[in-house]
Amino acid sequence: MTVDHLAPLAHLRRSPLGALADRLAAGSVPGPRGVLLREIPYLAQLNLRLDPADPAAARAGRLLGTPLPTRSGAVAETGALRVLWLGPDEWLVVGPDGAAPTIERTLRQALGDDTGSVVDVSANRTTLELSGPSARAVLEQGCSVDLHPRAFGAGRCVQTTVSKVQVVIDQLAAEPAEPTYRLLVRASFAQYLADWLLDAMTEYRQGPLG
Amino acid sequence: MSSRLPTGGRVDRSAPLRFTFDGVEYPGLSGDTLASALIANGVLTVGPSLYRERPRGVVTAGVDDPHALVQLERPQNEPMQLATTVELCDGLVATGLQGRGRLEEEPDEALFDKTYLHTDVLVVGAGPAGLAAALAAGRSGARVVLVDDQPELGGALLGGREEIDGRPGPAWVAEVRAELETQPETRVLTRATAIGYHDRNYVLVAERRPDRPGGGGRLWHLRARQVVLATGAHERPLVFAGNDRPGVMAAAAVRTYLGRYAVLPGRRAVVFTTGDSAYATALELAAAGAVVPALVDTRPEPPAALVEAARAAGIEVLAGSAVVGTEGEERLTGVRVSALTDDGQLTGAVQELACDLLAVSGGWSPAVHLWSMARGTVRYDEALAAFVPDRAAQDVRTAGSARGRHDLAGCLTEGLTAGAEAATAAGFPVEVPATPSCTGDEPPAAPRPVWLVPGESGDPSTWRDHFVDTQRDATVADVHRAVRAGMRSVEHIKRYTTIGTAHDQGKSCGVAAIGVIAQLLGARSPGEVGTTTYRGPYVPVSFALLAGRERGPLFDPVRTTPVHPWHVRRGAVFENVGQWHRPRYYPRPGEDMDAAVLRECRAAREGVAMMDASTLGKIDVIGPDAGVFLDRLYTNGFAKLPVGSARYGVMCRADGMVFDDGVTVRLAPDHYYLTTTTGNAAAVLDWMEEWLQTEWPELRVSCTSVTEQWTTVAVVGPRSREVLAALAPGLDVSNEAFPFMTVRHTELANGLPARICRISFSGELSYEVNVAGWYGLALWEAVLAYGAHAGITPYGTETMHVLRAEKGYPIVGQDTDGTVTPQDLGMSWIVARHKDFVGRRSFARADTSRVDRKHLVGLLPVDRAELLPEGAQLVAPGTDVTAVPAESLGHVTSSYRSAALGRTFALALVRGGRDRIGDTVLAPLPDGRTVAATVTEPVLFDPKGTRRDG
Amino acid sequence: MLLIACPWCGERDETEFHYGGQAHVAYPPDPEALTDAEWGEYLFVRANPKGEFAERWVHGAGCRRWFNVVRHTVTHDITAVYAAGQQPEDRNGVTA
Amino acid sequence: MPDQLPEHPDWLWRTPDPKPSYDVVVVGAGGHGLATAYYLARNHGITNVAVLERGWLAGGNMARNTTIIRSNYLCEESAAIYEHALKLWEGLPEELEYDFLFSQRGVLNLAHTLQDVREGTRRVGANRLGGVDAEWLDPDEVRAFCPIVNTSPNVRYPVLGATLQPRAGIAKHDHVAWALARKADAYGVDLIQNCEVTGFVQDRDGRVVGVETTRGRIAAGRVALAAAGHTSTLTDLLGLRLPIQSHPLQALVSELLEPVHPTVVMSNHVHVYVSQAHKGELVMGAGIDSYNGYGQRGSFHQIEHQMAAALELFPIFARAHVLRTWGGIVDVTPDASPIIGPTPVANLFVNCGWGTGGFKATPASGWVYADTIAHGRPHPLAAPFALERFTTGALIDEHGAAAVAH
Ligand SMILES: Cc1cc2nc3c(=O)[nH]c(=O)nc-3n(C[C@H](O)[C@H](O)[C@H](O)COP(=O)(O)OP(=O)(O)OC[C@H]3O[C@@H](n4cnc5c(N)ncnc54)[C@H](O)[C@@H]3O)c2cc1C
Ligand SMILES: NC(=O)c1ccc[n+]([C@@H]2O[C@H](COP(=O)([O-])OP(=O)(O)OC[C@H]3O[C@@H](n4cnc5c(N)ncnc54)[C@H](O)[C@@H]3O)[C@@H](O)[C@H]2O)c1
Ligand SMILES: Cc1cc2nc3c(=O)[nH]c(=O)nc-3n(C[C@H](O)[C@H](O)[C@H](O)COP(=O)(O)O)c2cc1C
Ligand SMILES: [Zn+2]
Repeated sequence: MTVDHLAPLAHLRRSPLGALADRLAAGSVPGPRGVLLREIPYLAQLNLRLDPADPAAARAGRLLGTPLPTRSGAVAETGALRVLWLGPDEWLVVGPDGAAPTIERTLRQALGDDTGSVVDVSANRTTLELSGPSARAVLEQGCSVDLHPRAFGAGRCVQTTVSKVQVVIDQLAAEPAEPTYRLLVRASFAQYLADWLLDAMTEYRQGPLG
Repeated sequence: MSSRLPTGGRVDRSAPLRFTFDGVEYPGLSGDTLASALIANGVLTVGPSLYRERPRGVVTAGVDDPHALVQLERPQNEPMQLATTVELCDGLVATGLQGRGRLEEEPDEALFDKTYLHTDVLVVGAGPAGLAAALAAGRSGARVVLVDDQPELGGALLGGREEIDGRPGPAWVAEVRAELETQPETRVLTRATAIGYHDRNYVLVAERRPDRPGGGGRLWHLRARQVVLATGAHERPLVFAGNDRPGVMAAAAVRTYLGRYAVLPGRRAVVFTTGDSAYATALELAAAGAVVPALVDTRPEPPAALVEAARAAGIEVLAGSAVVGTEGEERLTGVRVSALTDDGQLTGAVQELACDLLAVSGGWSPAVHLWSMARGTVRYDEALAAFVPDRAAQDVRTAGSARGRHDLAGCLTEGLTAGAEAATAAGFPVEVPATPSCTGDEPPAAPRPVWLVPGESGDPSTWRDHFVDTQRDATVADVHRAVRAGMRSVEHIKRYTTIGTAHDQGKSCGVAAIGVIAQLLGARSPGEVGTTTYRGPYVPVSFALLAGRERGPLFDPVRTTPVHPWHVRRGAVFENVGQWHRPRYYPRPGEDMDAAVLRECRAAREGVAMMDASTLGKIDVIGPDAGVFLDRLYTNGFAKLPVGSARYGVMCRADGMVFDDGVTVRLAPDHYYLTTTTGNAAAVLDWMEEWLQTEWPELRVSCTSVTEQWTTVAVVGPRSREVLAALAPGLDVSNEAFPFMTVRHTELANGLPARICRISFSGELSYEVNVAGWYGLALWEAVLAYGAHAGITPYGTETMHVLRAEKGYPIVGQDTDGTVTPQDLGMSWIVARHKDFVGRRSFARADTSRVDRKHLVGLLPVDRAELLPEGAQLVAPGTDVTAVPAESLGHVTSSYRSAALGRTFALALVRGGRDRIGDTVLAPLPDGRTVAATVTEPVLFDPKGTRRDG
Repeated sequence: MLLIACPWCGERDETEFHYGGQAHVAYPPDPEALTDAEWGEYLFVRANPKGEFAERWVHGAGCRRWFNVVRHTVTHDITAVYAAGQQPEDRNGVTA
Repeated sequence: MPDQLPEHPDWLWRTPDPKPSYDVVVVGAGGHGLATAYYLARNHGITNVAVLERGWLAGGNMARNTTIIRSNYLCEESAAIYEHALKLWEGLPEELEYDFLFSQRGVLNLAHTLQDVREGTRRVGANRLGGVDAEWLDPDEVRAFCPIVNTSPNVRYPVLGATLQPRAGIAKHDHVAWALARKADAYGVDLIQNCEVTGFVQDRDGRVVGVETTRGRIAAGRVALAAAGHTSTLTDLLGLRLPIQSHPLQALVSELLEPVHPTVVMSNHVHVYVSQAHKGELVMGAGIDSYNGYGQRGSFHQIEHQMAAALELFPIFARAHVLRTWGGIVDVTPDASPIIGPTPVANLFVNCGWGTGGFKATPASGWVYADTIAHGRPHPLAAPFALERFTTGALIDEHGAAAVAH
C-alpha cells in the first residue's frame, strides 16, 4: 500500500475532533498571554517494540536516519519523522498524514527476524496541539509532571495524564517562552481532553479576571 | 460611634465601602476585614454560642479566631466564614452564626480550578522569617515559591511598629517584594493558604480568588525539594471565669487592629499577659488614645524595662496577678483581678477594674500544624512554655515564630539561614545574607504560664464559665468531668468534651486546653500530656475547591466511537458501559424500548441488522511465543489455531473465576488479534502485561492496544451475506470460501481496506467488519447503504443482549460476578485438560469442584408473558417465602422478551441448576407475587447451531 | 500522594501507577503438585509487614513497565527501586 | 439552638495495672475487642479478662469510621451476621445504659448503571429472603426520601434507583466504644491501655499461654486477637500467615451545618458515602488506597476525587467546607469478608478482616467471638468465616456487591 493509493479515500475520513474545529479555534486566544489549540489529525503513528540490545535497534536507527532514543522521554527527529521514547523497549514513530505504510515498511525491514512488533496505531490516537505563551500554564492545570524548561522542554516527550486522560506529550522545538505541545490522545478520550483544555483556557480568554 | 483611628493603618481611606451585617448597613474601608470593619463600627459581638447562646465576639485577627463565624450572603453565599479572614468588599452582606452554617440550594457558579507546580524551595508564610527565607533562597537562582494566606505580605510586620534597616517594617516588606519580583524563578502567591503537607514534600495550597466571580479559587499541588515553614505562632487565650465575653481579645490581635486596620477595639483596656509581648499592645493602646488602667502580668517580676515603659505611659503593672473574672452582658464592662501565689492560687483581695476591652496573652504556640502533618515531631519546651518543632521527617525546616523564636532579629536570621540552606540543599548553593539591623533584637524574657486561673469560689467541677473551647462551649467543668469519669488520654478528653474539634480546630485554645488537662490530671507539665494529632486541612476549605473542574460535564470522560454522531442523529438511547456511551436501542417514533428491541431482534433473526461493536477492547499480541502465551492465559488452546482462523476464549483469574472472554484471531504465525469485553479492555491488557513482565519475561511477546485503531461494525442476520457481498465485492463470501470463525482482508466497495471476521454473538450468520477508526463512520454509512435494500436495521446493546441470551452466551459481569467458573457456566468444553493455564489448579479445590455449585441455566416463566426482573431471587417450590430466613437457590442474571421464542425467558445462576433442568423454581417478586419458571438448558434458540452459516 | 521513582521514567505521582502487591511471589512451577492449602496460600496470602515491604508497581500511565519497590509501610519512604525479575540485593545501579 | 450531645455517664472505666494472668486476654481495645470482652462477661460469665490496647482505648478504626450501620449484605452468611448485629444495636443503648445516638435513619445505596440496578434488585430480593428489611426505590422515591440528591437524568451517571434499608443508620462511634468499655469494666474486665502486645508465650507443644507486652509478660488461658489492621503483624510472630492486607482508608468531616441530609447515602459507582452526624457535621468516607499502609493517613487525591463525586450527587454541598481529614488502617481480605475463629495455633483466636465495614458488626462480632472463645469452636454465625475457606475456595465474596463496602 502506498500513500497515493489511499489518498482518494481522504474524503471518507473523519478525525475524532473534526467536528470541534470551530470550537477549538474560537477557544484559542492570541496575544502575549495567549494559548492556541487545534487538532492535527491523521498523523501517522507506528508503535515499535524491540529489544534495544538486538541488532534490530541498530538497523532501525540506520533506516530511520537516527538512533532510537534510549533515554526516558527523549525524542529523535529525522526528516519529517519524530521518534518518541515510550518505554525501554517501546517507541512511537510519528510522521505526516499518509506516511504510515512507508514507515511501517521501514520498521518491519529494521525488525527483520528479531523479536518485536510494529503496529500501525495512526487511528488509535489523534493529536491536539497546544501552543503559545500560556500553553504551559494551561497544561499545568491538569498535569502533574514538571513541565518547567529546567525539567522538560523542546525535544522531550512524556507519557502521563492530563486531567483524567492518558496522553503522550511531545514538546516541539520552539521558544521556551512560547512552547508548542503535541498531546497524543486516544480517539475516544479526545473530546473530553479538548473540552477540558478549552475549559482550562477560559482564564486566558476572559482576561486576568477570568 | 466609629472606632476608626484618624490616621495610620494599611486600609485605603480613599476607597470607602458599604456592607451589611445582621441586616444593618455600615461603612468600611478597602483593606478591612469584616472583623476590622465591624470593630470600627463599634460592633464586637458576632453571634451567640452554639449551645449556651452566650454572646461571643471577635477574638483574633486571623485564621485562629475561635468563633467569629458568619454566613456570607454576598458577594457569594458561603457558610461558616470567619469575620477575621473575610476581606471586605463593597456590597458585602453577612450574618452572624450560632456555630452552624447553612447550605443554600442555589447552584454554585464560582470557578475553582487546580494547578500543579514544582519548585526547589517552598516557603510557607511571608512574615519576616518567610520573607527573609524567600529572599535568600531566591538569590540562588533556585525555583522558589512563597505563599502566604494574607492578601498582603508581611505577617506580623503589618500590624507592628518594628523597624528594619531604620525603616518601618512594611517598607522593608515592599523592598523584599520588589527584589523577589526581579527573580525570574520566584513566584509569590498571596491569599494562598498551605492546607496540607503530605509525604515527599507534597503541599496543597488553597488560593482564594476574590477576583473571580462568585469568589472562586485555585488549589495548587506543590511538589517541593525543600520546604521552609515560617508560619508564625498563635497567641493563646487564658482560662479564667468569664473569659468568653465579647471584649476579651487576643493581645496581639488588638495590636494588629490598631496598627494594621487603624481601629481601636476598646476605649478602656486592661491587658492580661503571661509574657512580654502584650506590653507592646498596652503601649500602643495608650498611644492610640485608650485608657489602660492596668497591665496584669502573671509574673511576679516582669522585666524592669517593660514595667518602666508601661509606667511611663501611665499604665499600672499588676505583677504576679491574674484576671479572675469579668463583668458585662453583651459586652465586657469590667474585670476582676487578684494576686497569685507561687503555686498559682488566688491570694489577697480582688480588685475590680472597669474596662470594655481585655487584651489577653496566654503565651505563644508555634503554628506547628504543617510541620506535624509532615510527620515532624514536637517537643514541649519548658522555657518557652510551648510545643516546638523537634525532629523533621522530611526535607523541611522551620524559621521564626513557627519554631518559637519571637524576636524580630532572630526571626530574620533564622529565615535567611533557612532559605539559604534550603536552596543549597536543593542544589543551588548560596551564602546566608547578613541580618539587617532591626528593633526587637532581644528574645523576650521567660513567660509564666498559668494554665488555669482558679475561680473565686468552688472547685474545677463547678467552673462552668471558665471556657476552654469557646466555640464548643466546653469548660473546665467539662474537662474535670472527663477526668473524673476515668479518662486519662488527651485524645479521650478531646472526644469527651469535643474541645479542639470545632471550626478552628483549637488553633488558639488547643495548647491552653492541654495545660488545663495537665493541671487536672496532676501532670508535671503539658509536655507530659502531649498534643492531639494535627490534621489537614489547616483551614476549612470548600468541597468545591477540592473538586475543582471535575464536575458536571468534566466529572468523568464520556468515551464514544467514531460512529457516535450518527447514533445521536438517529435518536439512539444510550447506556453507560464503563466510560463508554453505547446505543442501547434506536426507538422509532412512538416506540418504547420493548417495541424497539423486538423490532431490532426480529431484523437480526429474520433479515439483517447492524451494530457498532467498536467499544470492544482490542489488543495486538505479537511475537514468536504469542501462542504459548495465550495458551497460558486462556482456559482453551490458541497455539494451534490456524492462521486466518478465530477462536472464542475464556480467561480466569488465578482463583479460577471467569475474568473475561472474547474472540481471538490469528493473523500470522506470530500475530494474534485479541478482543476483550468493553468494560475490561484496560484490565485485560494490564493482566497480560503483568504476567508477561513479572512471570514469563522469557516469552517473546509484545502487546499493543489497538482499541480505537479499529472501528467494528457487526452485520448480522440471514441476509448479512448478501449485504457483505455488496459491501465487499472483491471477497468470495460463500460459506466454503469464507467459513465460520475465519478472517479475511479485503477492499470494500468504497475503497476502504477492511479486516472482516466471520464470528457470531447471536447465533446468526454474521460478520464483523473492521476499518481504521477514522473511516468508521464511512464504514457504518456504507453498510447502511449496501444493506438498505434488505432493510438493514441498526441495533443497540439491548438487542445484542437478547440475541446472545437466546443462545445462552453469558455476559461477563452480568451473568457472572467474580464467583463463577467456566464449568459453572456450562463451558467445561472450553477448559483444556492437558495444559496448565492461569486458574486451572483452583478448579480442584473442595468448594470449586462441588457439583452443586450455582450453574448458569435457562428459565422459562410458566406464564409466557411474565418478564422476570433481572436480579430476582429464586427459591425451590414449596418454600415459604414469608418465613425468614428462606433459602435462596440463586438469582436471575438476564431476562428478556424474545421475538424469536415468542415469549419471555431468562438466564439464571441456580444452585445445582443443571440437575434441576425440567424442574420448577419460584421467583418471589418485589410486588409480592411469586411466579413459577421452568429450568432449562441455557441455549433456548437454535440449540443445534444451524443458523450461523446462513 | 506517593512519589514513586519509576526505574525508567523517574519520579512521578502515585496516580500514574497501579499497585501490584507483594513482590517476589512466583507463580508455582507446578501448581498441580501443590496441596489445596499451599495453593490457597499462593492465591490469597501475602506478606503484610509494618515496615519495609518489597512490592510491585506498574507505571500504567507511563512506560507500562512493572518494577519492584522497597517501601516502608509507615513512612512511605522508598529505599529501593529495581526492575522486575531482580532481587533487592542484586539491583544494579537502579535505586531511588 | 442545636441539641447538646447527651450527657455521658459520670464514670467510665478504671485504669488498672495488668495482673500477671487472665483467663482470656483480648488484644486490641477497638469496638470488637471491647464487645468481645463485654459478651465474654455478660453471656459466658468469663470476667477474668484483660483487653490490652497499644494506644488509647478505641483509638484505632473505631475512632475513625463513618459509623454506617446496615445489614443489607449480598451473601447470606454476611447478611446473617450483620443482621444479628443490627438486632443487637436496636437494644444496645438501653442495655448499656448509654445513649450513643443510634439513629435508624435509613441507608440508601444508589444505582447508576443498569448493572447497579440488577445488583440492587438482587440484593433487595436476597435480603428479604434473609429477613433483612429492604426496598427498591425509583428515582422519584429517592428524591422524596432524600431531597438533596441530584436525581436529574442529565448528569454523567444518573440515579436509576436505589436500595433502601430503613432500619439502617448511624451511631456515635466513640460513645459506642465507651459504652461497651464501661460495662466490661463494671463486670471486672481490665482495660489496659498503652500496653502493646509484642510477642507470644508458647508452651512446649506450641500452645499459646500468654503474651509479651510493653508492660511485661501476661499469662493467658486463651488469647483472642482483635487488632484489626495489625493482626497479621501479630500472627506473623507465630508463623501463622493470614490473608489480610492493611490499607489506608480515609474519612473527613465538614464543619457544623444546619440539618440538610436526613439519611445515609452510599454510591459505589460515583464513590460517595455520606451522612450528617448529630452535631451537624457531614461525615464522609473517601476511597481506599491501593497500597499497603500503616500510617493512618492516605493519599490526598482520594479526597479530591471524593469531593468531586460528592458534588455530582449533592450540588448543595459545594460550599460546605472540609474541616478535618484522617485515615485508618483497614484489614482487607481477598473476599472482603472477615475471618473469625480458632486458628491452627492452640488457644489463639482471630477476629479480623472486617476491612472497610466492621463498625456495624461490632456487637455481633463481639457476640460470636466471645462464644467462639468460650467454647473453643466457631459460633454458627462465625463458622462460614473460618480461615479454611481460603483453602476450600468457599469464599464469601462481597466484592461483587461493593467497591466501597461500608
Ligand atoms: C475511614 C474509615 C471509615 C469506615 N467506615 C465504616 C462504616 O461506615 N461502617 C462500618 O461498619 N465500618 C466502617 N469502617 C470499618 C471499621 O472502622 C472497622 O472495621 C472496625 O472498627 C474494626 O474493628 P475494631 O473497632 O475492633 O478495630 P480497631 O478500632 O482498629 O481496633 C483494633 C485495636 O487493636 C489495637 N492493637 C493493634 N495491635 C495491637 C497490639 N500489638 N497490642 C495491643 N493492641 C493492639 C489497635 O491500637 C486498635 O485500637 C471504617 C473504617 C475506616 C478506617
Ligand atoms: N514578642 C513576642 O513574643 C512575639 C511573639 C510572636 C511573634 N512576634 C513577632 O512576630 C513575627 C514573627 O515572624 P514570623 O515570620 O515567624 O511569623 P509571622 O506571624 O510574622 O508570619 C507568618 C505568616 O505566615 C502566614 N501563614 C501561617 N500559616 C500559613 C499557612 N498554612 N499558609 C499560608 N500562610 C500561612 C501568616 O498569615 C503570616 O502572614 C516577628 O516579627 C516577631 O517578633 C513576637
Ligand atoms: C463520625 C466522626 C465524626 C467526627 N467529627 C469531628 C468533628 O466534628 N470535628 C473534628 O475535629 N473531628 C471530628 N472527627 C475526627 C476526629 O477528630 C479524629 O480526626 C479521628 O477520630 C481520627 O483521629 P486522629 O485524627 O486523632 O488520628 C470525627 C470522626 C468521626 C469518626
Ligand atoms: Zn515509567
